[in-house]
Amino acid sequence: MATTAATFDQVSHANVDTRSFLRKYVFSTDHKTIGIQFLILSLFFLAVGGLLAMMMRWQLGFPGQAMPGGGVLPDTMAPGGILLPEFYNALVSMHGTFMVFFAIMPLLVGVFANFLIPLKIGAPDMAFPRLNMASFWIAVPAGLLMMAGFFVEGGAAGAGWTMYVPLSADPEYSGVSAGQTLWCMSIAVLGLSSILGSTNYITTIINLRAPGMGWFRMPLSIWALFITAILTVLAIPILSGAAIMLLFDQTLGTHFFLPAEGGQPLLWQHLFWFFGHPEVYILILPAMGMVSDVIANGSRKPIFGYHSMVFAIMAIGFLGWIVWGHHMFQSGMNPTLGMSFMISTLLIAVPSAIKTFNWLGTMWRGNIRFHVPMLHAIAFVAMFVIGGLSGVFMASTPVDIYIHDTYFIVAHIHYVLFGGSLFAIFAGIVFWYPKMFGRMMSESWGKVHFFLTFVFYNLTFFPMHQLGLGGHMRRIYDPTEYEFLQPLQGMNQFISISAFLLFATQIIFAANFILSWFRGKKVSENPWEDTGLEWTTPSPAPHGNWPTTPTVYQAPYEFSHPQEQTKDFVMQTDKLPTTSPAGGPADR
Amino acid sequence: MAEAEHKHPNYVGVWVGLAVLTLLELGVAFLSWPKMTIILILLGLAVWKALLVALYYMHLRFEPNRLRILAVAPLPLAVIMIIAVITEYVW
Amino acid sequence: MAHAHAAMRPPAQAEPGAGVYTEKLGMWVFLGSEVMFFTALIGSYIILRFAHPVAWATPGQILNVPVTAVNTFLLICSSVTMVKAFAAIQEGDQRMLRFWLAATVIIGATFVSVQVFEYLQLAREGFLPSGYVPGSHLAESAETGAAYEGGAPLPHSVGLYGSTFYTMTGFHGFHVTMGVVCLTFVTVKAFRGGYTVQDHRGVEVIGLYWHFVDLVWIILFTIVYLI
Amino acid sequence: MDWTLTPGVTTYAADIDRLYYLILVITGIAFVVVEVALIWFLIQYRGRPGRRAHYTHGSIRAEIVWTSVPAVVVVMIGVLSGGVWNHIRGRDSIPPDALPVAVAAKQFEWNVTYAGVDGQLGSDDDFTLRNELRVPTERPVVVHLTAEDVIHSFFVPDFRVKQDAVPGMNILVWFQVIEPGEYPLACAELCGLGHYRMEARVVALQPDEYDRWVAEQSNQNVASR
Repeated sequence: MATTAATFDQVSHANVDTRSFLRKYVFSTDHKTIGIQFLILSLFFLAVGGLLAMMMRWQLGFPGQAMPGGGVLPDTMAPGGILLPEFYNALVSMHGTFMVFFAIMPLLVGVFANFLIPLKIGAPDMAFPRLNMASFWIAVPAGLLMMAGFFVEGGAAGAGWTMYVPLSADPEYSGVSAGQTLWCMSIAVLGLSSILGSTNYITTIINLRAPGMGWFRMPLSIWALFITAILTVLAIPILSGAAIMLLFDQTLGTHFFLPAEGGQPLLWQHLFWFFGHPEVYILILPAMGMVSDVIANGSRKPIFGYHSMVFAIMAIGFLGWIVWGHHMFQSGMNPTLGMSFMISTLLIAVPSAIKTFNWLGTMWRGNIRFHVPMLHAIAFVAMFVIGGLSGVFMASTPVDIYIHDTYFIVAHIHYVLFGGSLFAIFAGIVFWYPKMFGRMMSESWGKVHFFLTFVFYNLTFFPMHQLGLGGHMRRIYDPTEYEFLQPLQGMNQFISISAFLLFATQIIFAANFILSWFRGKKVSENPWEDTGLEWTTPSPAPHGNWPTTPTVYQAPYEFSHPQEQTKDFVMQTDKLPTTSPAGGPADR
Repeated sequence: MAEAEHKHPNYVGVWVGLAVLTLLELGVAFLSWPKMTIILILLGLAVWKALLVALYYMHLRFEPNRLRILAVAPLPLAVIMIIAVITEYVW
Repeated sequence: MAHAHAAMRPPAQAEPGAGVYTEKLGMWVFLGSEVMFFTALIGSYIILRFAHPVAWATPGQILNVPVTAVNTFLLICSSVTMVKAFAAIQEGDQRMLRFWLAATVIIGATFVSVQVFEYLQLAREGFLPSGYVPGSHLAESAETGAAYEGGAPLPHSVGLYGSTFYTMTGFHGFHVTMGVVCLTFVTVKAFRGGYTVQDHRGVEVIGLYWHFVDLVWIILFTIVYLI
Repeated sequence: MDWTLTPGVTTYAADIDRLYYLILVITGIAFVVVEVALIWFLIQYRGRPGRRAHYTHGSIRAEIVWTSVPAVVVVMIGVLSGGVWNHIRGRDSIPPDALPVAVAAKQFEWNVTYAGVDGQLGSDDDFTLRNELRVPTERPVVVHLTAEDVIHSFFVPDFRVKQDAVPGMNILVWFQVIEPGEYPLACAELCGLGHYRMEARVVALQPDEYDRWVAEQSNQNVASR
C-alpha cells in the first residue's frame, strides 16, 4: 500500500487523544472501549439472569410459598408473591436465554475477543472499527427487545431457551404471543451483532498480526477466540434463519414447523442444535484459551504441549459440527442417526481430555503463584473435569434414555457453563482488569469471593446430579406434584439455599469490580509479570495501543527461560541472545 | 493492486454462457423426461452457472489458494446438515 | 470503503495473512456467514420437500416462470455490468466506472421491482405465505390437485409451498435490496471520483457481495421455479 | 451421596444400569486421577521464593498416551452402548409379538387406547382410558406414541423409558416389564403451563390378570355402544 509511511506516522501520534466525549465513551470505535461496553452490558444481563434463577430456585425449594419480596411483582406474574406456572416457564426460558446469549456469549466473545485480540496480536485496533461499534450498538436493542418480553401482555417467552416448536409457534399452546415474537426478533438482531463482530475478529487475526506474530506464536486465548469466531460466523446464521422462520410461523401463518399443514417439529430441533452445539463450544473455547494463558502465568511455565493444545481446539471446533444430534437422542430422531452421533460425541471427549492433561502438565514442576485469576483457572480445570465426565453419561445413548431432560443435564450444563465458562470469565476479568482500567482489583476480596463462590457453587450444582439420577425432570414448576420426587424435596431446598448464598456471594464481586475502578491500586505495564504483547503498553492501554507496532521474537509462554536468569519470564517482544528468528515454541 | 497485471477474463463471454445455460434450463424443465433425470440435469446446470459466477465474476480463479479454501469452507457443513436431516425421511 | 481509520492500519510488514487485503477478506468471511444463512432456508426447503414429496406444484403451474426467467436474465446482466465497472476502474476509466455502476443499480432496482410485482400478482391470485386463499382459483387448482404432480387432491401440506417460496425468494430479494442501497452509495462515491486505479477496494468488495447474491438466485431459480 | 439407581423393572433396564455403573466407574477413576494429580501439583509445586519452574514445552510421548488412552476408552464405551442402543431402539428391535397400545399425549394428559381382546389396534373392541396405562408383565409391549398439540415426552423412570411424543409422528417404543406394580408416568419435555402436573400411572399386571381386565373393559365398551 502506498499509504504505509503516512499511516505509520499517524499511528505514532495516536497517543494524543482528541476525540470528543461521545466518540470516546459512547460511540467509540476503540476496541478496548467496546470491550468494556460489552463487559458492562453482559454483567448486567448476568445479574438479571441470576435474579431469574433465584426466583426459580425459590419456587423449586419452597413451592406454593410466597416469595420474600415477591409482592412487588404484578399479579400476572406472582399474585401475593406466589409464582404462577406461566411466570415460572418464562423464568426458565429467560434465564437460559439471558445467560447463554446475553451474558456468557458476550462476556467471552464480545468482551475478551474485542479487548484481547488487537492487544495480543500487536494490532492498533480491529480491522473494521466501525463495524465493531455497530456490533455493540446492535446488541443493545437486542437485549432491550428480550427484556421487553416481561412487560408485554402474556409475558416473556415460555417455551424454554430452546424454543421447541410447536409450543413456541402458537400462542394457543403456550399462552404467550408477543413474548415469543420478541424472542425471535431479539435473537435475529443479536445474530447480526455476533456475525459482524466475528467477521471482524477473523479478519483481524488473519491480516493484522504484528511482524513476527506467526500462527504458532499466537497465545492460546487468541487461537481459541479465532476458532470461536469461525464457529460464530458459521453457526449463528443458522439460528437467525431458524428464528426468522419461527417468527414467520408465529406472525405470517407459514407452516415450517407446525405439523397441521406439513411442517416438521424435528426440523426446528435439527436447525437449533446444528447451531446449538457449535454454540456450546463458542461458550467454552474462549474460556479454555484464557485459562491456558492464566495457568501458564500462574505456573511460571510454558504451556505444556502448545501445539497439541492448538490442534485440540481445532478438533473441538470441527467435531462440534457433527455432534448436534446428541441433544435429540430421545426426540424421535432416526435411531441409526443416533448411533453415529453417539460415536462423534464420544470422540469429542478426546480433545477435551488432551486439554485437561496439558493444563495439569503445565502445573507439573511449576512454581505456582496463587493469585486470584490462577485460583479461578484452577477451579475451571477442576470443574470442567466434572462437567466433561458427566457428559460421557449423556453421550452413551442408552444411559441418556434415563437421564435425558432430567436434572442430571442441568447439573452438566452448569458444570460446563458456570464451573467452566464463568470461572474462566472471573479469571479473565481479574487478570485483564488492570489493562482495562489501570488499577488492580482487591486481592483479598477477590480470594474471599473465589472461595465462597467455589463452595456454594458446588453445593448448588453437585446435588443436581443426584436429583437427576432420582428421575427429577427439568423445567417443572412444582416437583412435589409427583410422589416419586417428594423424597428429593429436602435436596431441592438445600440446593435453593446454596443458590441464594451463591448469588449473594456475587455481590462481593460486583462491589470489588466497581470500587476497584476508583480505588484500586494503580499499576504499571505488567503487574502479573506476563509475557503477552498487551503487557508492553501502559495500563490502561492508550488509543492506538502502541506508538509503533511491536515486533514479536518469542513464543507466547516463555516463562522461566534458562537464558533469562534475572527474571522468570521473557516477553514476546524480547530478544534473547540465541533465539532462532523463525522459531516456533517447539523448536528444541 | 496486483489484479491489473493479468488480462481481464472474458466477462461478456461468461455472460453469454450464463444466458445460454439459463435458456437451456428453461428448455429442460418442461421436457417430459423422467423427473429424476430432469432434476439432476437442472442441478448440474445450476452448479455450472454458479461456478462461472464464482470463478470469473468473483475472481476465485485468480485468488490465492488460502482464499479459495476459505470460500468453500462452509459448504461441507451445509451438506452435512442437509444430508443428516434428510436421512430422517428417506432411510 | 472509507479510509477514516487509515491511521488504525498496521504497517505493511504485518504477518502475511490470507494474501488479500482486509476489506476483501472481511467480505469473504461475511459471505461464508451468508452461505450458512441460506443453508438454513434452502436446507429447510430441501428437507421439507423430502418429508412431503407431493406438496410441491408442477413447475409453471402456480409461479410465473416466464416473468421470472426474464428477471433472472436481468440479474445476470447486472452481474456483468458490475464486473465491467470493476474492470473499468482497474484501468482507471472513471467514465465507464460510473456508467456501469449506474447500470448495475438500475438493473438491480428493476429486479426488485419485478419481484414485488410478481408477489402482488401471486397474492392477488390467492397464493400467500400461509398457503392458498380459500376460494381463489389457485386454491382450486391446488385442492383438486390440478397443479400438482399426479393430480391427486392434497388436503394437507399445501401450505409448505407458499411458506418456503416466499421466505426464500423474500430473503433473496431483501439481500438484493440491501445490495442496491450499498451500490448506490458506491455509485455516488464513484461520481465524486472516490475510486482510483490504485485504490478501488469499495468497488471490488461490493461486487463480491453482488455476485454472491446473483449466485444464490441462480440456485434459487432452479430449485424453486424449475424443479 | 448416593450414586445407585433404583432398580429398573424392564428387561433392558438392567443393561442400561450396567452401562451407567460402568461409565460411573470409568469416569470416577478419571475424576479421582485428575483431581488428585491437580491437588498434588498445587501443593508440591506451590510457589516459593528462590525456586524456578522447570522449563519444558511438553512431551510427545505424554501427548500420545493421553490422546490414545481416552480414545480407546471412549470407543469402548461407544461400542458397548451401541449394542444396548440397538437392542432398545435399533431398526428391528421391536419384538414382532409385542402387544400394541396407543398413547396419545395432549396438554396435559395421556390418553391410552388399548387394543382390546383381539390384540389389534384400530378394531372395534378398542377402548380408551385417561392417564392410566395398564400393561402385562412377561410380554413385550409396544407403545404407539403420538401427540395432539405440542411435544411431550413419555417418561417412566422405573422402566428406563423416555421417548418424546411429537405431533405429526407416530413413534414406536417398546418394553417388557418383569415386575408387577404401579409406576409413575411423567412428561419430561416442557409442554406448557400444566407440564408439571402431566402425570399418569402405569400399572403392570400379571399376564392372566391383565387379560381378564382387558376382557372386562372391552365388554363394557362394546356394551355401552
